[in-house]
Amino acid sequence: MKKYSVFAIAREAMRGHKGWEEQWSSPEPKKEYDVIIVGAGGHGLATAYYLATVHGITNVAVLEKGWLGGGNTGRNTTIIRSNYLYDESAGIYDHALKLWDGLSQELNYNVMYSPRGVMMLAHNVHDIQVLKRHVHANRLNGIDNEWLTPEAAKEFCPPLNISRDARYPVMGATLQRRGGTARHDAVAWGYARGASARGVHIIQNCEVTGVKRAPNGAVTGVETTRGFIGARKVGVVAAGHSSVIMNMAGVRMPLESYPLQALVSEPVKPVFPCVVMSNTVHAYISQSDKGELVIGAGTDQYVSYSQTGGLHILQHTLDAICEMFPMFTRMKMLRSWGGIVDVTPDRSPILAKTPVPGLYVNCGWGTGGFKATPGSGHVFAHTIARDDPHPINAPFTIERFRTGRLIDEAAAAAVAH
Amino acid sequence: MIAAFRIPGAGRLKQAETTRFSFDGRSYAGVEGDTLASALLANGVHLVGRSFKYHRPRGFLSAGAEEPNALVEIKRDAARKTPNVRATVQELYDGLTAQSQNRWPSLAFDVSAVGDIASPLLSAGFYYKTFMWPKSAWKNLYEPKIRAAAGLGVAPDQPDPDHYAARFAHCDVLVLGGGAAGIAAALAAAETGVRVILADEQADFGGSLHFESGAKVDGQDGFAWAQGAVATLKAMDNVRVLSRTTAFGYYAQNFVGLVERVSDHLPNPDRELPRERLWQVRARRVVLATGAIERHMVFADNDRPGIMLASAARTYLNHYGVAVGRNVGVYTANDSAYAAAIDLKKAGVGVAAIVDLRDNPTGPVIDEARALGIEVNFGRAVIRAGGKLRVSSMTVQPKNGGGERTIPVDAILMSAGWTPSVHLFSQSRGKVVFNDETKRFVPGIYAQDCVSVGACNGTDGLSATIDEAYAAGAKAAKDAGANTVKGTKPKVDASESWSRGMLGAAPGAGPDTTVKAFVDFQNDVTAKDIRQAVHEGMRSIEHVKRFTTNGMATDQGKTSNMHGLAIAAETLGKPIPQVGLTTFRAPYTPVTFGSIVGHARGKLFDPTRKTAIHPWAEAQGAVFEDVGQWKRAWYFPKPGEDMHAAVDRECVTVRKTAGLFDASTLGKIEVVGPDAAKFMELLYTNPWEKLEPGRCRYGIMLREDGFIYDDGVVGRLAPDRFHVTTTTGGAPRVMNHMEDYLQTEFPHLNVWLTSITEQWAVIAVQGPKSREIIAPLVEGIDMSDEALPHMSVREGRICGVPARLFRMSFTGERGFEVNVPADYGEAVWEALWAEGQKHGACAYGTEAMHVLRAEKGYIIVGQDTDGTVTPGDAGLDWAVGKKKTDFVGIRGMARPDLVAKGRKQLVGLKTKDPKVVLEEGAQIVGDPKQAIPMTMIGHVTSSYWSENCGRSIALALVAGGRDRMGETLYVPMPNGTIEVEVTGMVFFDEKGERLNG
Amino acid sequence: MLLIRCPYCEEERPELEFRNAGEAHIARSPNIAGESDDDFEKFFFIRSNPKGIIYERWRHMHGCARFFNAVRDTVSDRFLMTYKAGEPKPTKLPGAAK
Amino acid sequence: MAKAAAKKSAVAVPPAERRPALAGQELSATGVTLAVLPPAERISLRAPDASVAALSKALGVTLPRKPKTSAAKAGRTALWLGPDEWLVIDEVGKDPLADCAEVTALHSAVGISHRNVGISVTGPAAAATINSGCPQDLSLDVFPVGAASRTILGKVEIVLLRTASDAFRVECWRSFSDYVFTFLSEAARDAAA
Repeated sequence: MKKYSVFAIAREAMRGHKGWEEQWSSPEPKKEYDVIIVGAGGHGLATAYYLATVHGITNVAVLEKGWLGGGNTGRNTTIIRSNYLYDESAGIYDHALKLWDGLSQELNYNVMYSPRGVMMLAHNVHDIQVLKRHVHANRLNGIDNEWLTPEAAKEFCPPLNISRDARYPVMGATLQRRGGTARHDAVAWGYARGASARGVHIIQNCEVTGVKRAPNGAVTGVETTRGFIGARKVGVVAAGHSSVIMNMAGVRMPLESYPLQALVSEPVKPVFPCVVMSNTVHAYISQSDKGELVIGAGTDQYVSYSQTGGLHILQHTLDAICEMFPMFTRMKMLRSWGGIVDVTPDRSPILAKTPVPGLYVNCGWGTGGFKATPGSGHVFAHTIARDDPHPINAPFTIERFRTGRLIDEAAAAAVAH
Repeated sequence: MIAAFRIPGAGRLKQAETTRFSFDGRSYAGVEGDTLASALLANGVHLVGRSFKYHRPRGFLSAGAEEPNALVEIKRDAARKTPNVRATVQELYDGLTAQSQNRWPSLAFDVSAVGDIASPLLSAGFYYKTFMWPKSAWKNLYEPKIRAAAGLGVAPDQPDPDHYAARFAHCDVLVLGGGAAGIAAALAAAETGVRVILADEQADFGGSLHFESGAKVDGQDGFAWAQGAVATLKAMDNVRVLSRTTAFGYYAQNFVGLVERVSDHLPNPDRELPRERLWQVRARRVVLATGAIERHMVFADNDRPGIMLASAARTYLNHYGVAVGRNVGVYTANDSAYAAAIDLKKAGVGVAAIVDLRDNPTGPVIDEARALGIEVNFGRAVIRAGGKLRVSSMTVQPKNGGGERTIPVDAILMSAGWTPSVHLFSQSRGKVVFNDETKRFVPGIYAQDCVSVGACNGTDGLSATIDEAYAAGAKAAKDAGANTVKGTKPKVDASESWSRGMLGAAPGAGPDTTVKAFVDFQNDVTAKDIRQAVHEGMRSIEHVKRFTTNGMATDQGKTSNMHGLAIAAETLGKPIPQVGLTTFRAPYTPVTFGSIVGHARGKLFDPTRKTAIHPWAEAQGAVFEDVGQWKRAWYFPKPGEDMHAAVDRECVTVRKTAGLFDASTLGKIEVVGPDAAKFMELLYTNPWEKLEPGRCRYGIMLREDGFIYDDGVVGRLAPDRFHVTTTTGGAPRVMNHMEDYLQTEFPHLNVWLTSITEQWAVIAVQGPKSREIIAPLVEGIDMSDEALPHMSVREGRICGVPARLFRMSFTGERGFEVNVPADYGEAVWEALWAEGQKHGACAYGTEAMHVLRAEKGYIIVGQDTDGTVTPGDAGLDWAVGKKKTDFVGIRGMARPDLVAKGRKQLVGLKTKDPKVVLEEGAQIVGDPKQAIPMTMIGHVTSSYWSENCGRSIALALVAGGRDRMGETLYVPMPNGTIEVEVTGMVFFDEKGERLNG
Repeated sequence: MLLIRCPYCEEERPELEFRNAGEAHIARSPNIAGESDDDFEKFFFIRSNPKGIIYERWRHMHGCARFFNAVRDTVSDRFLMTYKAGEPKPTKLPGAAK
Repeated sequence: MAKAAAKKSAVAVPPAERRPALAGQELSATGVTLAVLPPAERISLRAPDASVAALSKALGVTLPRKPKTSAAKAGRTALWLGPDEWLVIDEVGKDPLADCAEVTALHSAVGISHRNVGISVTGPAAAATINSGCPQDLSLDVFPVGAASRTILGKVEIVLLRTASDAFRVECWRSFSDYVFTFLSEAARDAAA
């Protein structure tokens, strides 16, 4: 793997950038691998990368029905934070956040992790109680998250409307300064390049059509549109399609997949310095390096794999954006799109072994998966390599719904992920 | 006088220069009907913008919505600034003020243009490969620089004073696009009498008839025919004609979003007019007549101002009467550019040469060009354009190499052919197919009830287009239910048609060059960037697009997508369809947030719900808090009182004499029917069958998973009638929850639910003097403790109006809740207030209510419980019917972890220092000395200063809490650890004697 | 915004009037208290979440207020049919009409 | 003793004044006029088919069975809201609740006179005004005179009744009436377009 640097660019500049090597290879699938990862999104590619780098397992294939990073990884609003309430959630998201910091150097690929601060707004007394509960829990968990007065919030984010006459006036906010954004494509491509360089096969346009199991029930490989591929271990990291793949293995999941929409505005000069989230009025906004306002909308109400949603969902979101930032009504929506998010009953992920020997699943991230990418891949690689969960993901079992040991951030806090 | 490049007699506009406008501070004159672009060109201005990455000088590429370069800021006043407006679609009005963007200090001299010199370093995706050291530098150094350089215009910084309107509309046939095809389709459909809507993004209908001088329909010039036909349509009352209206999104089941620009083209719009109007149209059938967009030629420095699409130059001439130069060159792989050259030549503009990449094309336009004395070169390429702020020459070379020749020109007209506008078709989830012969994607498999006609369907020539469109319009009407088909198809007398063209890079930008041959102008994506992306392993067009940003600018690749795709395919050595086409996403062209938000701003952002008693509280100077959509009186400060003083006074007064509280926002549901009690048994944990009519009971509702969902006091008015109350925030979801079970799981029960939340205003009168206050106003209800004990309800009259009087208490004091029909609420409150005054009673708000209930250990669902709390956790086991065999939640609450030891339980907390008030949400630990991360065993759910107790009080969820009575726990705060003792939840009148006191 | 035929109102109405209520034909046991943890998990948490034909519940919340069932293709979001609550799960589906 | 007190007071207490929401508010714009309607007697009536005849008789108006329809007689209108649900509005001061009280057949009648506020929207631009926030097709062939339906206006629920080709009655809950009237007022400004 040729190292990226400003010098490499200068060298290439001399010869018209014809010397760059492929960032990842596109090999033909082998007959068998030690591990097959289903899904070449950020989580799947990170899993393969850490299997190779941490556990020395390089006989790995990542199968992708479309193009790597073309699913939710390339469709989300790239918000990164770890100020979650419960120890379990805080554990995994902060594990990820620690990896984000330094990921560009780790991968020698600029993922543009930008800790510009994530602010969550309180609009009523209940919000204050909930958000302060977060601040206190985070503090005792060693996670930075501070309370801001409305004035301090406006100072940090000048476009914010803190007028008392607003329909839902801002009564305060939390701020996690380590929170921020990263470049979604770069995350997928950086992990792909790193994994590929270590011998991992990334096989695109290869859709899994079945999961093969031995008489003893254990996984033996997967049927694909490019033929059968054997493996002793299969990790399913298929986001919105997790139910579909798991059903092939005979495992029914506590999941539902919904359309999630997002949009960007036309690019403008820097006007929005941080990430702002409001769960009461349902608005999530930041500004990309390119200058586009990046705005996350809500999910549609019905199960769908169509990757499209209704206009009224965008309306609802832009209502809130323009209420909080009244100067933006003259801004223009440039592009809108939809992803498919898989949601569990407690809105927390499942990162675990399954009843099927050799089958592992990483799913249920709902609307909050991007921020967890490095941590999720890191502990899922551990779970597959050791056939035993890492302490950090041990609580995120499938069984918790039967026993009732839920990790229900939303119920506990009415906070969207 | 007339502007230098306005040709007398040419075009369709009245050439009286009545319209003044300014660009970058210089004032110019234009004529009515101009766009900002045509007016600037008339004045010889080509340089209007700077590109995104290299800040290269840019002019006008097009005359329409596909414009990537000519983006300006339009400013009516300080608050009416709009960035990134396409000068090619902005209609001119008197006094228009425009400014160029993305340049400093000036358009002609832009410092950031050094990016152009450094451009070899700024190759595709370069930012992924550097700026990584040192770690902190990305956020602190590199990113701010990149951000400052990026972005185009400047966002408005003041609230928008304009307003936006919205409308839902329905029709049988929706025709999108008002060129010849759209008009013909609309005519055919309209004549059948069905409801038709015809929309076009431009000010005038006609589409390509704006420039096609050769078109004749029904004996008239094509454009004139279009105006006549549209006038006919406007006159029909089954037709709505929308100009300046862009269909931006095609959603499921023929639901189309359109934005109509209502006043941005007016000099002094009436402020009553909205700026824009959103149309959300549901159509039985949709006819797509969205036309085609001309492609540019990809060659070195093809972005110099003065280089534009041939059809654009033709539009400026034939419609606006403007010449884009005095001595123009033409570079084409397609006949349509010849027509432009011919029109310009005839208008007296010098045409230096036509350079045609094709070897030996033949056809009437070529002969005509020659006949007019225009130099025509075949098999040659323009390999370079000269000039910087304005093109000055084109360098020509045989396409297979050979001698160069440089021809001085002041404009170059390009045409690489035409791309059908399949954007909306693709948004409708239809699948396009690639026609290898014509080298274009055209509609293939349809997913919705729509049809494409004309150029967007790959249909060439006016006659074929009108035949196809007229038939399609008639069929759409028929499919939508029309029976009468009459009317006559427009007759095409003369028409223009041209052949294919080319995709990808022309020889001048051939594979081995390092020149800048632009594919995507605005994002500065060149042919070599796309090749580089492929070399770096980007095999799908989605990857190429994201890596190079080709097609991701504000024009969304209208001119660049096909070229980019072709270059990628060529580099990969694959046929185009195998590389795939990027998906088209809404919006077709950018739409303002305002138009999508419509009326939902300020007061209409979200309803503000106020009780009948709200005006009284407001007059008393109450401070309100938001609870859901409701405004609730929070506290009633007297002059000089802060919140604490007011709340302390209210709390003490209630317990000393009495207080009045507006409880109207509580949800209320009337449950009526012979099976009412059975239903209540199933929806609540408590037993109900034996509850006597006239008595009340505190009820708990669970979700099926066993966690507390809602609570409230329920009164039984009659054997078959319950008056149920819910929490304020819970009212709607509780009603839905009840209906769900009633309709889906228990449909056999004869019982009905009616929301009466807003039928009744509710006045709580609490305190030792409460009965004295109410009694004088009551008729027909015996208020003695014997006749009306705690937790009972009676119907009667108060102040002469019907009332439901509850004897109940959320304060621990003797208390009542007076329900009267809402319109009487305020007057009854005033009467009770007058009585209360005699006893020194006060009005109290939600804060005092919270303190008073906490003193008694009454919980608030949603504050002391949070969706993970069982009745057992909350110490409410007593409210769960032990003998019951079924109720919602009975199974969920029996799951292993919900009955496990060590669950968090609600308890009371007393700080060792009575003066210290804990913070709600504060976390509790057993060992304050442990290192971070600490083991947290619970958190404070409610915490107040209790003036009545003379100390602080708190409720908390603590692991194994009820086994920790008397235990000392710790609340670590940033400024020190607070010691607390675990206690029972009742802090005041533990025996509960005051209920009858 | 979808267009949904309400079987009680007997006409298609805009999605804004409706609220989705999750997967259909998951019966609540009359003896739910006696169910095993596994059965309860299946009943309350496990969902088929199909890519393709889904049987789902809707409520015409802001119309006739009735709950009813629908058959929809989750790939195209096209409704194949809707029917009243309590009616059996249809065995034959109308061909995937436009 | 308290009983005695109660009796005595009965004479003394002046009856409470009724203060309807938005009482008397009106607005006129090109092509449309809005007016808050005077208070009316209203019930929410629920009943199975078997009881419909008896209830119709008691109410003096035939409860409609067809979706999206209404029936009116002598100042009393019955709106079909659902297969077993009607909104009965009496504008001449008679109490439909009392009428239903006589009926022994299975039903639920609940008084909601104060829960709702009625707003009339009249004029050639009435439908356009409502369509600025209501997604239903209000053309005369789809939503004819007499048509009635619960539906959406902007962000709230309303009940819509077409009383004439160019006139509607909009019913909403009391605390939403300010939003609804404000919404219709804004919409009215643009309805002539």
